Amino acid sequence: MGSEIQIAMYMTVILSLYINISICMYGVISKPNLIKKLISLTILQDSINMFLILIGYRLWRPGIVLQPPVLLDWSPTSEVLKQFLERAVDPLPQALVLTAIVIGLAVNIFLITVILHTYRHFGTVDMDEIGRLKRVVIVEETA
Amino acid sequence: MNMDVELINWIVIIIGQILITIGVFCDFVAALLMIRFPNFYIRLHALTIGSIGGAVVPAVGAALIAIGSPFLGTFRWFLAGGALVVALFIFILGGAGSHAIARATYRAKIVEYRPCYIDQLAEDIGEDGC
Amino acid sequence: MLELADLIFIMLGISALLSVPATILAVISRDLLKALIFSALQSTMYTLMFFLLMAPDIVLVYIAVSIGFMSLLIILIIKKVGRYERY
Amino acid sequence: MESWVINFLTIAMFFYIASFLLYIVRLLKGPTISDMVLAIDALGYDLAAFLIILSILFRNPILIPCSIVLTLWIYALDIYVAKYLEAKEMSE
Amino acid sequence: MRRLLRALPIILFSFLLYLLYSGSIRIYDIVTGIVVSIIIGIVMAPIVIENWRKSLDLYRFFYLIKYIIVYFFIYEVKSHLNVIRIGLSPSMSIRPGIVRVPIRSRSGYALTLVSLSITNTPGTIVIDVDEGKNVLYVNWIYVTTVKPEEVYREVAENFDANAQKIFD
Amino acid sequence: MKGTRARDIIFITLIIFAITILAIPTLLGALSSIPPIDLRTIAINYLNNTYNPFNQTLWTSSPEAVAAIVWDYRGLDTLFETVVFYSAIVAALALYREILGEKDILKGKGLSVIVQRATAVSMVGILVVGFATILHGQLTPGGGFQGGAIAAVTSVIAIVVFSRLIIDKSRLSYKRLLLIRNAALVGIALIAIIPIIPFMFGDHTFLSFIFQNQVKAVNSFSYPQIIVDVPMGGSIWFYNLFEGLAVITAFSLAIIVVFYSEELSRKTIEGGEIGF
Repeated sequence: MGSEIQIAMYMTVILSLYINISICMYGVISKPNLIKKLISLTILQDSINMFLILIGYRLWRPGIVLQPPVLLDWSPTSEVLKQFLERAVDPLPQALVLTAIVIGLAVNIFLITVILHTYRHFGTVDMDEIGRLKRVVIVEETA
Repeated sequence: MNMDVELINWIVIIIGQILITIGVFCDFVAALLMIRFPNFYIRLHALTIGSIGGAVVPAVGAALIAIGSPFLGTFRWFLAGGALVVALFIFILGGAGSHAIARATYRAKIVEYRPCYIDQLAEDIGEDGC
Repeated sequence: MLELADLIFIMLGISALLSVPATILAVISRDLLKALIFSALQSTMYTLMFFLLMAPDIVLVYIAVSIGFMSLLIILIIKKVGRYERY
Repeated sequence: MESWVINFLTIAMFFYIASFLLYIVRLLKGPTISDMVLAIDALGYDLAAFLIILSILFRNPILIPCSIVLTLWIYALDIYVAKYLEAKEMSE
Repeated sequence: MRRLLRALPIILFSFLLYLLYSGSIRIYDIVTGIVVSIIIGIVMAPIVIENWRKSLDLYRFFYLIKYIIVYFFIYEVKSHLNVIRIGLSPSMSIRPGIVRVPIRSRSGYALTLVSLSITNTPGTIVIDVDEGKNVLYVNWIYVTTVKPEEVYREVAENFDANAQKIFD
Repeated sequence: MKGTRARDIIFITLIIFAITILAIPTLLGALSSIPPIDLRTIAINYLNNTYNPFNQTLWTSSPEAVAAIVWDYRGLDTLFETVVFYSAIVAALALYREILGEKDILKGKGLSVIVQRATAVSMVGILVVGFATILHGQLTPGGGFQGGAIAAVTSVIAIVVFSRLIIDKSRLSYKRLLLIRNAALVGIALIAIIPIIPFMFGDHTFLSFIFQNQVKAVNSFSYPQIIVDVPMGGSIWFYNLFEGLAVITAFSLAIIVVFYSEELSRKTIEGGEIGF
């Protein structure tokens, strides 16, 4: 009985992550404001990272409390190692996501400097507005 | 000897549980008051209840419980130290943060100070108080 | 009778469900500062989820990045560019 | 002793979750920016205390650094918004 | 060497914090703690330290500890009960106001301690501070009086006296 | 306005479609059993070998599996990710190259004195927590990336609370930060190369590979396993330290640059005509 609740909740989490991802894609594509695009992009990154971590999780068995993949006993016997293997979650997605988040931040800083330069150049960060400005200039040049 | 250690552990755990009970009560009340109070300047008091009564006190309580629970292993000192550091940080930063946000809100005139019994800050700045 | 495991999964579900309205409001609200605070709420919910998924390493780096850095950078850029979206 | 502590903390957990939901109601309702920041502040500080309790419940003491970090950055959000409302330029 | 001496209070504080955070006193923690706290002390000294001679006075630490105990067991409890009573009563009788509280503490840290003490007791929040006139503006949930001396006695006297002993 | 509404409706339809498309394979079990009951084989291998004193040809001598994977099992991967990280920061700096290291003309005074003093005390705390996270990276959750990200927020908070003048007042000027960052990068490279140095200088019997940490079946090179009285994880400790310093300084530099006042920053796009 307990396991059914767990599976239903796990499905809820996955479904809401799908909803988040789709909404963020809508934000990235459809919103004309560059800052709104940036906010949507960060949430999109987070959701995908969350998805990776979620896949590394496992079902709780009765009588076992899960633990992060850190061994606390520094002179382990083989019994301790076996127990560790039963309780720890998957460390590989965590290692991948760890670097992904930091690199995502560095890339975001770069994006922000680009947005600031765009603003200094055009006086606006609205993509529709920028496109209109460019069209006006092209018409002036050709005329 | 062993009995003594056991007894001390029990005493520490009971004190910790009392503190956590106080914390849970304060936390719940703070959440209620956050809904109930009419405007920003009065909700600030609810934030103080939430951060001191609802976070510092249970953090200290959790530290005491961790000290008295041998089933957590030797790393329980790590937990206790971390919980005390959390309590210290919340004490310093909670007050500073609520002061900063209150000052900025007052200066930017986002929220009107109403209801108002007396406003001596406005008098000193040179605006008409309430 | 609920066990601890069920409670943990229920909390996971609740926090995931709460992150959905936060995301929606962050994407559709025209006041960019409000959008930022909704995305901070979403970050907090994700933090709780990372914690419950037993990934303390990720929590450490994720909070610092998403609340410590990104919110500052976005506030900075909002300050320079303007607070309201045009439409 | 172990089951006594665990049961007690499990009951405390429910109250924490209830108050989180109330804070989130205030956050979604909050008429101004300041109210929303206030709500997320209270949410963050209580979440920090809650994470300590959870790490006792999980019997995993090494989960504690998360709580410290959460405390620090919630304060950071506070002062960012204060600075935004107060100064003309962020680096001023 | 003199630079190190100036940074001594920060070094001690950060070393203590490091050990508290590590939660153990193995040799590794002590050695790395000393190195880290010396580096942090030298980097942070010009920002944090106001007057390094005062901070090495043991009596002040004694007063600080005594103050913390008294503060948490008396003032906090009293004001928490007060505000919870006001908030949960059905009529919710509030009379909010911002009052002027002149205080006697001078130095930056003493001012900070007084303000944090006032802010961290529910019912009173420091809204603004005037350093020139040494005046705090306090947002008070139930204003009982507006006379300066009585306001000082109600809101700030205990904190102010202790802060003067500790930091001034 | 009418156009946007039509666009929104199209997008909402597409979103619902996308969610359905994604949800169907999930329900059918494309991600294997949900939630996974057992670990994958690769995870079992990693967890089994990370700190396993009985099998010293495969272990990393670090009890923390995440740090071991980041800096030992998949070390080369992380090195290239570090390169990407540097490139992004360098690109961000390059956009401001006209004004790098210049003094700003702002005369700010920051937030109120209470916030300033409270922040000054807590900044010490943040730095301590960050460095403790870095230095205990092989024992408890933490490491270079995490500790660096924590400690880097110190500079952010300092600039916000004390105004930009704090950069001139403190001892960490632009050039020193740049120096530390480059030194840290060189340190990472050096630690990675040390195992193959004997091979490079003609000792062809000494077979070893780049990013090697502990002793392997083919050779006998090994970084130390124990530092004073705790497990050290060999090279993982060094990598954590250097990566932490690199992350702190790189993010501080980026933040300092982004925080230039608008008047000064406009210098960077002067010269070119205001056009497209």
